[in-house]
Amino acid sequence: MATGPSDQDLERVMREVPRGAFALAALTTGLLLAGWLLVYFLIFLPRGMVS
Amino acid sequence: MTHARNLTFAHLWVAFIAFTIALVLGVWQMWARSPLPAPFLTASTYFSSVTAHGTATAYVLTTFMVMGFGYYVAETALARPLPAPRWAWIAFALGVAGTLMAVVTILTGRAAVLFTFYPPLIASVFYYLGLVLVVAASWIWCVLMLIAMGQWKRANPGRPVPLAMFATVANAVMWLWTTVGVAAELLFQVIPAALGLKAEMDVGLSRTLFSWTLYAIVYFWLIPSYIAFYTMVPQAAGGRLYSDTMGRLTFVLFLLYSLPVGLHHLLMDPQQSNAFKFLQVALTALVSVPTLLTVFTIGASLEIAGRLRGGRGLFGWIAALPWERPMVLATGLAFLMLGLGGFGGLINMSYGMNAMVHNTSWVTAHFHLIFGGTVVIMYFAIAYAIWPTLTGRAAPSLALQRLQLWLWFIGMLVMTLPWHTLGLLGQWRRVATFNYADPIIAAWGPWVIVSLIGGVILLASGLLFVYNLLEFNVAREPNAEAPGALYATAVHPPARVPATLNGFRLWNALVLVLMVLAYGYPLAQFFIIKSPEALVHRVDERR
Amino acid sequence: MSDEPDPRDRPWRLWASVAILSVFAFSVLFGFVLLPVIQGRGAGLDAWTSICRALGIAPGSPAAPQPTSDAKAQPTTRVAWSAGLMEALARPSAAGATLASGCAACHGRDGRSVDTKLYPDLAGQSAAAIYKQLYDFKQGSRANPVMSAMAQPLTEEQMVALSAHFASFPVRAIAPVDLAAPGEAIERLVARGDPARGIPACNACHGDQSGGPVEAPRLTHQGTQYLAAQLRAFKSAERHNDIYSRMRSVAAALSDGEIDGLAAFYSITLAY
Amino acid sequence: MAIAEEGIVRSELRWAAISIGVVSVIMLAIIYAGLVHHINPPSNIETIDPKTLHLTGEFTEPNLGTRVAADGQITSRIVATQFTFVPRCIVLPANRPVTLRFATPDVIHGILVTGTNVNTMIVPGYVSQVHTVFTRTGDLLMPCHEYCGLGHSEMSATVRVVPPGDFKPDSQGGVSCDAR
Repeated sequence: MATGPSDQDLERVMREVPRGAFALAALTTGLLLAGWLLVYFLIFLPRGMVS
Repeated sequence: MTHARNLTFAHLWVAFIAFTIALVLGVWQMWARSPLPAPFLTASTYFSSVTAHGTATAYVLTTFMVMGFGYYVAETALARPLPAPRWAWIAFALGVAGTLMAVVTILTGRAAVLFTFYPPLIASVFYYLGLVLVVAASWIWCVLMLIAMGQWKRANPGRPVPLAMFATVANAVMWLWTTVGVAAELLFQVIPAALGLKAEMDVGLSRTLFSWTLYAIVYFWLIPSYIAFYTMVPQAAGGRLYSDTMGRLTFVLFLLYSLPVGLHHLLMDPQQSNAFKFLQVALTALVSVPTLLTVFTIGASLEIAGRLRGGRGLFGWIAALPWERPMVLATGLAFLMLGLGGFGGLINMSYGMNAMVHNTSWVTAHFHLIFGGTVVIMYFAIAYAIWPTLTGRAAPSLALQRLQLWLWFIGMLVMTLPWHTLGLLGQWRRVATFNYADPIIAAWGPWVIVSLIGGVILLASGLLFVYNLLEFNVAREPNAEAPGALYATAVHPPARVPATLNGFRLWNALVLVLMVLAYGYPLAQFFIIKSPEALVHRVDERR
Repeated sequence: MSDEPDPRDRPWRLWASVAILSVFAFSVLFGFVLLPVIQGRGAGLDAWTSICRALGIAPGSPAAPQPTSDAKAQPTTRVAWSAGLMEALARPSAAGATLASGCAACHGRDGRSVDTKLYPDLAGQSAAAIYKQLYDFKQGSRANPVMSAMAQPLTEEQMVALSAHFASFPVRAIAPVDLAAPGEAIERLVARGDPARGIPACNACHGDQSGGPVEAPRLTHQGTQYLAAQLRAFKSAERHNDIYSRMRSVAAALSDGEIDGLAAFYSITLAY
Repeated sequence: MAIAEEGIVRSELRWAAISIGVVSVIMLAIIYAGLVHHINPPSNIETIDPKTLHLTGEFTEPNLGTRVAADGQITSRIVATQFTFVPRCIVLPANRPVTLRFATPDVIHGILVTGTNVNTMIVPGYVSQVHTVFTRTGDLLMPCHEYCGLGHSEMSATVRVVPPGDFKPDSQGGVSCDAR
């Protein structure tokens, strides 16, 4: 935990920053939704209607 | 650090002792329900063990960890001594007394009702009084946190409360709201029955009151880990917190949406109506928003650190992160488990879809991955981060700490992945001995053994964790950093935060509105339609 | 809090309330109205009925007709449990003591049977268990040449007083009996039951601290022959006053050897 | 600091919108299941006194198990008690709408039928009800999946789903496992 980043480095980095995290988060959330839909169509619906 | 050093030390040791006991019991339970013959196995010993395992993890490990870490945050983040430390020690004593009372009652086999109580099964009154003492201790802690923040705000008018403290107080406010449910159930239904004052109970009402607590309590456990994500991880990775405002909003959203959603634990219950189940499922869907926000905000904070260390391209920053630091490694593993556990949770909450997995090993996998995984691995990381401050000595071996974190991650996956398939196949919960002669159940045997191996790895990791903490006492180099150095600063340290994000008056009002709308009729219905009551079945009396 | 209302706060307050109220409107629209009405149409239910069912004001599912039943009750026992009854059974009274003299000939003055082969010990037995058997003898759900006649004249209060009275006595000490130890298989049945045959552990209902059915009697300190006779009566369904055939389904799955082994086990066991 | 704070807040709000979008897809799928397939959780606010359940007409012992009503509605009534189901085996036809009704005279129980979406808690004071159509035939396991006491592990029953042709009720409309 050395001294914090200098302002120039921070500025350089912040030009790109949320793109990587955005891509990673979108990927994981997409996977979660795809997984949910897979379970919904392939396992849940074929198991029969219950009301 | 004046009063908090000993307070945090004492609380965390009680938490980790309870944790170790629960770990050993957990592995024995996995062995008992596997095809391999296990010693000491009777229905009474098994269900007493499940009660002890649940009580030790859900009530003792978590409450003491939240309180201990809260004292640490209050003193280091606010940089002022804790108000009324005497009351903090009184609360500690109450909590330990309550824990001992509950544990002794369980060990004498008079409390085989599991930690989520199943009225009309009623245990010895001392089990419930023990839990009431632990909750009372946590209430005293909540008041201390509110006073600490109030004093700090009077001393620093107009300035934003440090995020770590804001989150801790949000947790305290949420805990005060949510314990209303279990306190009402215990004081008006369960304890009178345990004392023999009542011979029958309204089971529908008690399940609904417990559901009021049962969901927000998991966020009470979760928030210390999220405090570590927001305030310690960016600093440990050598970066900045991406957005302080969004951090505050996330904790407020947890406070708002973790409370009026408890009915998703009762989706398969007959006594609650479809309409209110649907309403609370819609609100539960919103609870995933703060978690997804956290994934993005912490991802961005780590991206800053990764790029500062030369990470290139869309995902290059991930490899560039300092994975050799335990806090960073723990965060990566925690998010992987949160993803898997969150996936399980999305299925659980989906209204009619819950019928596919309710009370199966799928649900067990969900909460072991999120509570046992994400939350507990961050408890480890927090302990490793603050132990140098508490003991005044630098960490002896980061390699052993990393090994312990990896073992916990691997053990958790090996244990919980088979549970997902077993849950879909129909393996139901809380079984002391499976009938492996039945062809359907026989097919599960090998998978149960695989998850038992996962359990053994977790036990090894848990014992290594306690060893790592003890090793601090023999370490020689003094601790280098000042306690305050652990907290991250934001890209834009907030000079001015809207009043709504600096206090809880608005949010308390909104929570009240939400609770009345979401839980109003579901609770009132038991007083409108005179629902018949069930005879008390005592598990502590001679036949 | 000391913060003065800052104009920048208004958007937060506005957005927070709008977001929450819109979720409510969505949920009420679908959960309370659209889903029930459309489902109800499929099951031939009018909108009002299906909405009431969805809201939990009326029984039944909004998506299916509610089955009815005109079956007449043919209960195996007529005992009606209630909280008041359970509280009364927990309070021994003087009336019970005077009535008990009539039972001393077989059950002994303090509930210790004069001949454990024929008559069960009542000392320290669960009051609910004694009450239920007395009630069944009086109502005819259980028949015994002597006991049916004895129970016939008793009133409800007398049966409660008698049960509470005998239950208040300490349990009899076990008479030394030269019985062979029942063996590991029997102890497994008592402690863990037999999942393959779906037999729960005997102690799941009859053990101390079991939380089993309220009328499950204590089995320890009873005569071996008496216990074996009752198990065989359940197995042959000659005795059929157990609620929802709990004991008949267990006894039917037990072999003769197991019946004798279990009877021996409980008659020589101090406490379980 | 040249980095615009609004940029950060805007990226977060954009992500929040995406999160709500994802969650809305899930809610829409749930609503689709509700509207098109009439899928609901098994709610049934129908009270019945557990203490005198054995004295009622519907849940009297001879009336338990599968029964075809005059109007053709197939209903199977099962009592979940400490530590058995009564009856322990029920017969139901495949591909026809059936109703399962459960009640308990003592404590909380719960059932699931392996391989199907049939799942409900059984709470003393209420009749639990599940309407469904079984698509697969064979012997399905129906364990008690909620802790109900020391005998919980042994409490299990069988649902025998038979092809519609083999489902032949007797004179009173009853069908039982051993009869077949």
